[in-house]
Amino acid sequence: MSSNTYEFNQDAALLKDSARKFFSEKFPVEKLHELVAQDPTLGRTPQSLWFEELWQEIIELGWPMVAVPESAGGLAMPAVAVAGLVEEFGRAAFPSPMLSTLAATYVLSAADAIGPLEDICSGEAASLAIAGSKDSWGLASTEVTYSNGKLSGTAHYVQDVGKVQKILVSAHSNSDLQLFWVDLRSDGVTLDLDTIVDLTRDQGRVSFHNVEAVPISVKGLSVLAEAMPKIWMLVSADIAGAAEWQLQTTVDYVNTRKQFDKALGFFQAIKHPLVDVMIKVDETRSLLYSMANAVSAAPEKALQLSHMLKASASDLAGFASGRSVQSHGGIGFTWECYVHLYFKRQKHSQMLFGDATWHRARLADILIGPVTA
Amino acid sequence: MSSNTYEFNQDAALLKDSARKFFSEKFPVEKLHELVAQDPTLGRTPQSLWFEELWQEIIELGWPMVAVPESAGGLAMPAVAVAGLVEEFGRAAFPSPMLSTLAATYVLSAADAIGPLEDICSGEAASLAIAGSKDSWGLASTEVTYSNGKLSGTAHYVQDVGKVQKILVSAHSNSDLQLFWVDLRSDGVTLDLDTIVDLTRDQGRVSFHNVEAVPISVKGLSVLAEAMPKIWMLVSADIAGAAEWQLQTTVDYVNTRKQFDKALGFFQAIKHPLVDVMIKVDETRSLLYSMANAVSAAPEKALQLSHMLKASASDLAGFASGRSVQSHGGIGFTWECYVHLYFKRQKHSQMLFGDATWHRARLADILIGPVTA
Amino acid sequence: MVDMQRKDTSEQARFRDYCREWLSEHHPGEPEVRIPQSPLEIMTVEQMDYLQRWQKSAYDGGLVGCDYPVEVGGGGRKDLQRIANDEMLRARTPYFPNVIGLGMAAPTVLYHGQDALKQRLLPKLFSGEDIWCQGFSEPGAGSDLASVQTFAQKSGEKWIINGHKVWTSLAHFAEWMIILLRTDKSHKYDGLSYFVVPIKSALGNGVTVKPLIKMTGETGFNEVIFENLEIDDSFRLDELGRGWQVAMTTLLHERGAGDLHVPRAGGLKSRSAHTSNAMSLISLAKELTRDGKRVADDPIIRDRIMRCIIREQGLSENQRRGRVTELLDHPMRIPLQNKLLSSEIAQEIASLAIDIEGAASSLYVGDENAPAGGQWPLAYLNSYGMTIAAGTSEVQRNILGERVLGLAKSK
Amino acid sequence: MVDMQRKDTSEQARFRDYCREWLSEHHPGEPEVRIPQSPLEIMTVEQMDYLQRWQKSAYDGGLVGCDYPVEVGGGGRKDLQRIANDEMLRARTPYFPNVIGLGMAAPTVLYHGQDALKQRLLPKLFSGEDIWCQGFSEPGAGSDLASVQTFAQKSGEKWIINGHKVWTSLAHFAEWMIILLRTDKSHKYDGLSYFVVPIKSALGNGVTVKPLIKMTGETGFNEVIFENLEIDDSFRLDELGRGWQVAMTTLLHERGAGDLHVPRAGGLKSRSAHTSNAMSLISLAKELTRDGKRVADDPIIRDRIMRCIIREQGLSENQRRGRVTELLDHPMRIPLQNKLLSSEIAQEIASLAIDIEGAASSLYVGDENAPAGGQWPLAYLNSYGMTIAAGTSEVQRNILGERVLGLAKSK
Repeated sequence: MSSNTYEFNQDAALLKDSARKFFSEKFPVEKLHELVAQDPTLGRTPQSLWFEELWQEIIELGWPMVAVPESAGGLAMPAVAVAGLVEEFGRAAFPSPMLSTLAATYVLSAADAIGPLEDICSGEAASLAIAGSKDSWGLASTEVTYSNGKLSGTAHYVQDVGKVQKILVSAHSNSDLQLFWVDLRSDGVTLDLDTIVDLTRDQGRVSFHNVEAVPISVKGLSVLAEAMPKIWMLVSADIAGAAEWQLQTTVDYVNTRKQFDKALGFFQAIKHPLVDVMIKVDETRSLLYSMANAVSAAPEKALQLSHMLKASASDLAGFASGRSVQSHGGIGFTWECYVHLYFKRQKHSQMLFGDATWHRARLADILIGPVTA
Repeated sequence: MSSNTYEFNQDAALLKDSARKFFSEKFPVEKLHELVAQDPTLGRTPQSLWFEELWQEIIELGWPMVAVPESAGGLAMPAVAVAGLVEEFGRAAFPSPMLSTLAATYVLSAADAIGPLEDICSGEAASLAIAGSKDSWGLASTEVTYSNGKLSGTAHYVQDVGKVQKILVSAHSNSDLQLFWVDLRSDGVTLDLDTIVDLTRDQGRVSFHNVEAVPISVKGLSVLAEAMPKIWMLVSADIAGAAEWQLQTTVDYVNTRKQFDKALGFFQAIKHPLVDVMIKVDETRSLLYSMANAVSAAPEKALQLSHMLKASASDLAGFASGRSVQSHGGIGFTWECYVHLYFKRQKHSQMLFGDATWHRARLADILIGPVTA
Repeated sequence: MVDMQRKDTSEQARFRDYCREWLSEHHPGEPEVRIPQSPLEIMTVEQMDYLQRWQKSAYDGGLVGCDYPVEVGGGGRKDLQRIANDEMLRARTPYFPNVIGLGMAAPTVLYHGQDALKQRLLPKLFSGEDIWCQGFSEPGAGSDLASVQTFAQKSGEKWIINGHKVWTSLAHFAEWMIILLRTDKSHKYDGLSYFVVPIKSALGNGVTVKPLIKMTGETGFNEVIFENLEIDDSFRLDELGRGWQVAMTTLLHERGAGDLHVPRAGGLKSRSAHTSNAMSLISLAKELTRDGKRVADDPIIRDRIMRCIIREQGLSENQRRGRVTELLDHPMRIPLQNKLLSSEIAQEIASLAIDIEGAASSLYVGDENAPAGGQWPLAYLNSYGMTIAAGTSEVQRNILGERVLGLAKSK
Repeated sequence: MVDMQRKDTSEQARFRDYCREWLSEHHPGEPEVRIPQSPLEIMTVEQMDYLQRWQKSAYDGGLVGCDYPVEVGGGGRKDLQRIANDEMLRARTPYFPNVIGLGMAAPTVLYHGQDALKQRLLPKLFSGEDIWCQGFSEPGAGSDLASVQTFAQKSGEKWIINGHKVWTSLAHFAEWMIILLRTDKSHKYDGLSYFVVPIKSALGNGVTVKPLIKMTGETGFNEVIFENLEIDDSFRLDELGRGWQVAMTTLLHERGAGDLHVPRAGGLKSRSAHTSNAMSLISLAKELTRDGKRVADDPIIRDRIMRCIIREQGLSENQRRGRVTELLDHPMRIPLQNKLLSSEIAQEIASLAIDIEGAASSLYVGDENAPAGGQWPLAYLNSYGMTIAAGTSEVQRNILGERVLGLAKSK
């Protein structure tokens, strides 16, 4: 933690600012609702609903390659800049493969996988296929295996898989955990979308039936271990941005809505919990930039800060969501009100890549040391 | 749980009612403050401060032998009646060996120790000396040993030991944990009072140097296991009574004190937490009478209900105390205000014989089963 | 299970035996359709038909309305509804669909209606043939219920109603509505009057019912719009201008704090949906794994499940202590906690279930791999309906602080 | 440890080197007397002497007041106090006793006092020779500060003061008091004016200081009673009737939200008392055992310690982010959280420490067997002073909700 200012420089500020303007102009929340909430039917067939044209514009702006190293033709911006950008994706709850692609980028960078990184620079989106059906937060939870040069098995909880071309697969081999780069359109690959709560994302299972794949690394565990803190950072940034939206939207509502001849915000039962939401947003944001800065400035602190960060962010996601609906009262419980879109996205993010308790347990192993037998 | 009314009969109601009147007439809170709070000095030499004359009156009323079986000359009242009585001791925060004597009574009854029970009926007060310096909540935590017919070692956390004549000692022997009845004035017994936070109690260490003792039971563990649910009930009843005092005293204050031209109770930041205190008091009280009733009506449920009860009571003790001081503002932080007396008593009771987490862990072992390896 | 029977009077004991016998013959069996988590989410005619048939059968059997007078279609007995409820819970019957009728309309009509109206309305309410709904909330009147604006204009012996009610559960099935109307614009509280309104017969003719969709994707509540609906003055309950007092009777019973024991069945869902209580979290935690171990072995999850179980047990023991006057302080202290606590405990339970499920909590109803069929995320979303509807938790705490603790009014 | 130096300007870097060198020679060493947990609990003359000597030495060394103008006794430099504070923390020096003087009085006098007054008062404030206290609260004016009644009656060029202040920390040592007085009874806010008052010289002659005892048994704050105390009009800060605005300057700095960096030392206590931060809970939990295992192995305790550490880290990162304008929204959003969070985190930490200690938490300061010398129960009790004094947590949340989020005023 060497910098007072996180090295959040002009480029980073400019990037964040343009993303904010981009979404506020092109993707106001009404558009989000229109896009993902046409069909309220409980148990509806899962779909991947997004504005591909806007994603194309984003590709042209170069944002998906913001974290790709220069050696692979990327923009190589520091983690603080990426965090700032992703906050804006969260604030807009923008349905896209941005997080997944950035996550893949960090793994590919750790593996020094130039070819796949070039795919990303060429505009292909990617996602991580590293989770099994159970224990999905551990690094070795995959149920895919690699033998005789082929992948078999099923990867679970693959994020935004309906919007990507490539997946980064972890698979158990005889020796170790290995990583592969797979085109979703390859022979032997089948995709089943899950029916999920979150309307702003999709998620699915990818099954492999003797699939040929491009090997990326034979040291899967150490590559994933290097990348995960940055992946937790991404999800936390998304949560922070979405939570600030929840806060401001709710503040606007309680300033407008009157009961007992007073704006709802007059009542401390409404006011004080919203202050607590603000406090938690700030805690998460401060930890976010501190962690992002540590990636380059104090790498030895990055892991522990990333656990602090995701623990804080996961708690924030749950708390801000609950308060946003409750403070909106009956209106907040309806499909027509926008808060449920963020509520559901946040509940998804809260669990994604580890909930708060899980991250605190990892942090305790670092700061206290493992439990003695 | 067989009864809708807990068998809380007229006798029980009468007992509770007379205790309430007794304390409100003879021991208003001003008297408590005068008695225990003369000397505020931090780190003062520990003392046992109490009105022995009132305790003599209580002996004459027969309350200390309320739980002693008829076979030993006691009143043999059901646990619901005892719970009701102890609530009133808690409400008055009355410094006395009542809880300790009742606790000893339940252990002695489980051991069928007629002689010592008769001591209690004759007006002697007693306390449990069953805890070691560490792990003091387990049944076998004692650091006293019994060999060659003599007790040696030190018993810790002996409650109200400055006010009792007898102690019930658990000691490790070669075979098992055994129980003994010891007169504090015996040769080889030394008593050191602890400097404790709670001003309404005393607590101490009792050391044994080859002390001869009356054996009560060679099955110490099973006798203690039988008695402990009732002992947890006693502490919980005390907490419930004290918490109701905290609630009502704080309600009175916030109804009187004005800020911003409004009674403090107008503000939801004051009002809603007090409602939550009330809710927690009611949870504890309802579990209290349910558990007490189960002692006779559904003994197979008594253990799990007692863990629920003490967990609920311990949480209540901490929460009600915090809110009582905070809602009183600056006044509540002074030595002259009575709330700190209850605050300190409750923090003591919260930990006494197991905190909430400890009891929930025991409950989980019953309801979920032990953790699988 | 609580075994209530030891304290039965001999009349109650006989009735309990009768109920058991009747239920062993007339339990409607497993439903052929999916039954939602509560009657407020009934969406289809098939669901409603099945449930109405069951309520009718239970009414004919004498298990519904036993404590109401014979003249209004009741059983004319005393303190027997509780016995019937016990036994229906024990027998795991479905719930009754006419939940607003039984829980809110019936006591209000009984206490405030004229005899002719009672005799006309209550029998079909008990039998479930007439479903009831409640027209209280409006777009501008939520927590501040007394600010309702839907107006009834006197016109001879008739009233002309115009306005807009919201969150009206079951309105799409309802024959009747209990409604709080403004009859005088110059007084906030004293300008309110209380009526019953036949809405199904007026659909398209002064009444429009539009379904609202919940954040879960389910329907169940509605907007109800009144445009020049004409009703008779005989549909008024109690005096003109006493609407607020009548509404208090309704709300007390809604919050489980009324003196009439509401007919209630509903043990079925605890078997079918697995989302009813804290004990069901134990089996969920035993089925799922994390870091290679059963979630049920995680000490933090164990602790949190125990917290829920203790709260739930405490609430149920509250009911029991509520019957021992020697152990009560203020008479409304326990009853007014019911709604607040049951909704908040349900929310805490569902929230914990989601934490137990972890990543799998992303899977919703309809996903074949979702633990417990995705019912827990659904229950968590629905729990906000419970902490908001029928007086938000914030309003409940005001009521408790003001009416029970005597603190100054917050508004 | 945070290593700040990489971003130092060259002037800051030079000053940092100077501070390190100076401290290596002038660190006052371990105190010969017990130093309480915070300056607000200083009780004895011996404690005060030791701490005043240290502050004087640091002032003479140039480590106190470096960012204040030379004319008022400051160092006339810019953005160097932060460097000095860093280094004093690092060197684990004792804290400064004149905490109210440095934190509240100095910025207020600087911004609102006349030149002559500044030049007279500030040098001895910085050196610690003159201890300061704050006369804001009164028996009837706590959270509602603007309702103070202590009255200043104009009498020629003098003012006659009568009234009663409470919770006046350090008044028993103080030479001077900053005071909020009513000069006009007909306006609540505009009837207030702000003065500095020499109280030590008036003791027994218009001023009485009576110690109040805290719930811990410690003293440290006082009642101060004014009976016809006459002071000169030159002791007024800012215009007549502008007292409320001046008080805001004081409160902003008290809450850590002012723009002047307050001279602060105090690393010593983190070594001696072991009750300063969440990390110290780890060693406590490693020392103690429960059920035969280290408490530090209990997963629930581990989780709770991590919660505290994360909150504490978040608060410290807030300070850091507060210097990056691109990442801020409202300018007061982070500064106004400081007092609320630091007091509530301290309370949570102390509460957890008590749970870690278990039965041993019954043992208080003075008991030889008390873990950490009984400091944790003491810290827990004292934490309520922190969540109450200087604006209760409830008031802080109002301020944040109203000034930062723009919500309607709750009063």
